[in-house]
Amino acid sequence: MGKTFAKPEALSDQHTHYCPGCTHGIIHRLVAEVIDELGIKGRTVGIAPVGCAVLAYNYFILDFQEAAHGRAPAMATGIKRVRPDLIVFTYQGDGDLASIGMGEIIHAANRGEKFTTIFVNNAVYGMTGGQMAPTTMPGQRTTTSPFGRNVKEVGMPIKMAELLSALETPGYITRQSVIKPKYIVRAKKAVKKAFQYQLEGRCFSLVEVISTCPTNWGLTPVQAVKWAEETMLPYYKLGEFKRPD
Amino acid sequence: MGKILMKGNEAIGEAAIRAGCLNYFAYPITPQSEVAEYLSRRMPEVGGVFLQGESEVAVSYMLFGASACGARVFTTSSSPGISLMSEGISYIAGAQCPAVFVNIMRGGPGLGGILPSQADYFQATKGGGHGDYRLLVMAPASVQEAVEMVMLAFPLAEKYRNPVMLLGDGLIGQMMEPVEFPDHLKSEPTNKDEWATNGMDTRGSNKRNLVKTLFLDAGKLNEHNLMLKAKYDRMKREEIRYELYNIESDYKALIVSYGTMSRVCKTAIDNMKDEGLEVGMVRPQTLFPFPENAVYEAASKESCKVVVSIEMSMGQMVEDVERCVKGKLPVKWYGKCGGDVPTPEEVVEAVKSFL
Amino acid sequence: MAYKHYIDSNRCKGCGLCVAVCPKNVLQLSEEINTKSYFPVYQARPEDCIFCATCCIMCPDVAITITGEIEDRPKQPA
Amino acid sequence: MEIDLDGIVIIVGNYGSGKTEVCINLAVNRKMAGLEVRIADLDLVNPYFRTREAKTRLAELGIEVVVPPKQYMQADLPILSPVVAGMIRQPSQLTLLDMGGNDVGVNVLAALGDALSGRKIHVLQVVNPFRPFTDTAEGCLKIRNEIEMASRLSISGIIGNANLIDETTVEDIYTGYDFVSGLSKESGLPLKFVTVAAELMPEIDIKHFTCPVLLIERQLVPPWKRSISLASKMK
Repeated sequence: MGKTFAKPEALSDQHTHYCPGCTHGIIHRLVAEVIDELGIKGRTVGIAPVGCAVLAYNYFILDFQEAAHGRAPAMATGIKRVRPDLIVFTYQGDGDLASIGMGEIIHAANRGEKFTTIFVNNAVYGMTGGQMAPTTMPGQRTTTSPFGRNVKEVGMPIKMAELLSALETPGYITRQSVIKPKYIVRAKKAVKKAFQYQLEGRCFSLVEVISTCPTNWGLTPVQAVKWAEETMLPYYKLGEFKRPD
Repeated sequence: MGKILMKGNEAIGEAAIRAGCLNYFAYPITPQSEVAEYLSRRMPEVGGVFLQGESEVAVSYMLFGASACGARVFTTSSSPGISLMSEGISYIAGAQCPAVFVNIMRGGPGLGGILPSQADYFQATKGGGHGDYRLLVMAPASVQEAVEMVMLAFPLAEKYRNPVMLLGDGLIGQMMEPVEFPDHLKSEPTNKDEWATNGMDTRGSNKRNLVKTLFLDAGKLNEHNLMLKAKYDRMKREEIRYELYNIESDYKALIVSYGTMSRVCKTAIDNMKDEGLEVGMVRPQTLFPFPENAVYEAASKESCKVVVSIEMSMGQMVEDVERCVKGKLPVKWYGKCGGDVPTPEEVVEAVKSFL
Repeated sequence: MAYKHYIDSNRCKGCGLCVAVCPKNVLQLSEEINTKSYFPVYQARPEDCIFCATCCIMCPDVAITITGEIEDRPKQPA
Repeated sequence: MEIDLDGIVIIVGNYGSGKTEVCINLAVNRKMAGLEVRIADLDLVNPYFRTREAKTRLAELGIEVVVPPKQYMQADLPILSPVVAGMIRQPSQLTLLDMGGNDVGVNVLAALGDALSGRKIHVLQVVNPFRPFTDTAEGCLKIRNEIEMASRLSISGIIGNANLIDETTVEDIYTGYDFVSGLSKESGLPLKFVTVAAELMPEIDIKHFTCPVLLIERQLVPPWKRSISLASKMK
């Protein structure tokens, strides 16, 4: 039952800046593998967010643009409207997509823009040093919720996949995770499906990926995946929320 | 039919198409919504892209994304909308992408009013967004000039890989004048393979392109900013445009005025000439780069006693005029803001009061 | 049929996620640091490896590769 | 040839066709002919260059202009004065409704449907062939259709308003006349009158036209120009 396994071509040799155990690296690899498998490296444009993945362009051998905080879906819209033949994906975190960029993602999804969004949800602002995100769990301590997220004051964490699925415009919306090998295998299938829908010119596609942030959670990588499994997955249910067919 | 009667707003939209720009993203705002209305009908006719974005913020990034992958793009808005776009403008300038922005100014601050104003002079010429960037800013005084400036804006944006802004007031957008679209101003597509993220296959090479504004290394960011500065310095050498009026006379006062305000000033100057009072005018057609030498030279005339900056703002351009006159003469300001365009009579009265 | 399990110790950040998911308990973190000052993973019990690639799938840094034939190979002795 | 119009006259047309200028000058023309005239500014679309700009001048001539309440006069708001329905129910000898441009500008007519029903009205489409989208008969008919759909009223006549403002030549006037004559034949709509700017009038051969001519003295001019005083005409 053995397998060969190697770095995908669309991924560069550069070592990432991510902390040990940060799952961004896994998600990068899945995207790169899908791009390799679909043979679209030469016509793909990625859009890096503001957030920990701001330097994502260093890790892919692809044309890349770098957006301002939250604006990646607007940039992707601009590209797809003038060059529908290009394959475009945005790579965004929870602060970027669910907070400052909420308007951009909702409207891009609602217009049915034919690009793919990889939405990395790790329940915290990573880059700026562990502040509360719109997806931070109730009671979760962050640098701006030192006593734990008080849902009476700041509301419940936003379930983006469900929110976007409520739009009437057809789309492909799924929530996956990369905290265990079996989830990773499924996540890759979802990422591939998302890109395929784009290739077919069918619809907007978004893969939310439940992820970890050991550094800002104050846990070891192994404890972090356990915390995500026990705390996040019961709230952020995995699965397909919407399909265009 | 050679000439056609058009509103400034319609003419601006048509001029972009005639210049070879078929990609327009915008958000409605008075007094320029006719551009979007016009192009929502016209773009489908010419196979172009028309998209109404969800906000001016989003629109500025639609332009950024599209421009960064090599497309020729433009948008139009009015003052509060330009404030929202200023974030994107800063990124576009930092990433060195060409794009054309048209601001049909209305009164401010805040919601202000919908009538003509020139109160966004600072915003256009001194910033608006963050960081060390400049826009090439042109200010038309007629619908025909707006057409020509729009058509010129695209090659300039591409030459400098920098956003270009057209600064018009509400009158330019709303008034109707006969216009022609000069064929010779149509731009050919320029090759952007060196930098645009148009897909490696498009370029037939394995070299990837990256459009970004982040420089974590202080030295590299400084280098980047120096390179941008060199571009702005080159604009100062090569792109200054202005018009002189009644400058051969022995004028006693010199008016500096731009946009439709300058047309009121021309009428005022004609009226004063009839009365035997000579007044000259420098009309900047580019606000950045500002016609520094032209103003200085005009202010150096022996007969001239005073320089008056006349603008529909509470005194913004006057600061540039003062800078250019270098203390040679007193520099005065006259203006009105709020939509009440000064009349020729009021201009005459103001000029006389300074003499 | 020869498979080869290879760990690029200098890419490894010693996060230990692969150690936790290995079904055969093959992997262990080293006591010696790599060029980036992390304690990288190594195959403490290589003879137990079934080349299932679970460690590769879990590794955030693409530090582990497996080379060899793609076709099925005889099952490992129990 | 006199312009023969009374009752309720609704002036429609594509955006920028010159409805307001036609309306103001038509009002003055009919007032001079001895009719009692009122105008309602129903341009809820365009905030610039509306009838309300000429309100004072018209008032001096005894022409009542119904505009939105003063505090909203320059607002970017679609405000329909309740007075309008009243003036339709009790029209003066000539009641002019100056509509906004295109189909959007006449939506409000559908809202006034109750007041308008059963009344004798003229709905006249102003056409300037030097404007975009109405430089062909096809374009004019498309706009006619859109306006009729939105207003739920039928257009009953055409007003030829060919001009390039200050740059209009005598030739342009004749070309424009030929255009609207052709449009009249094609559409079956009568050509009610054509317009000629006052400054061009001396050069125009009036015998060229088989319809009445409305003299236009431009009122909606940019601030650096003077409008021709309407009041002087009354002498």
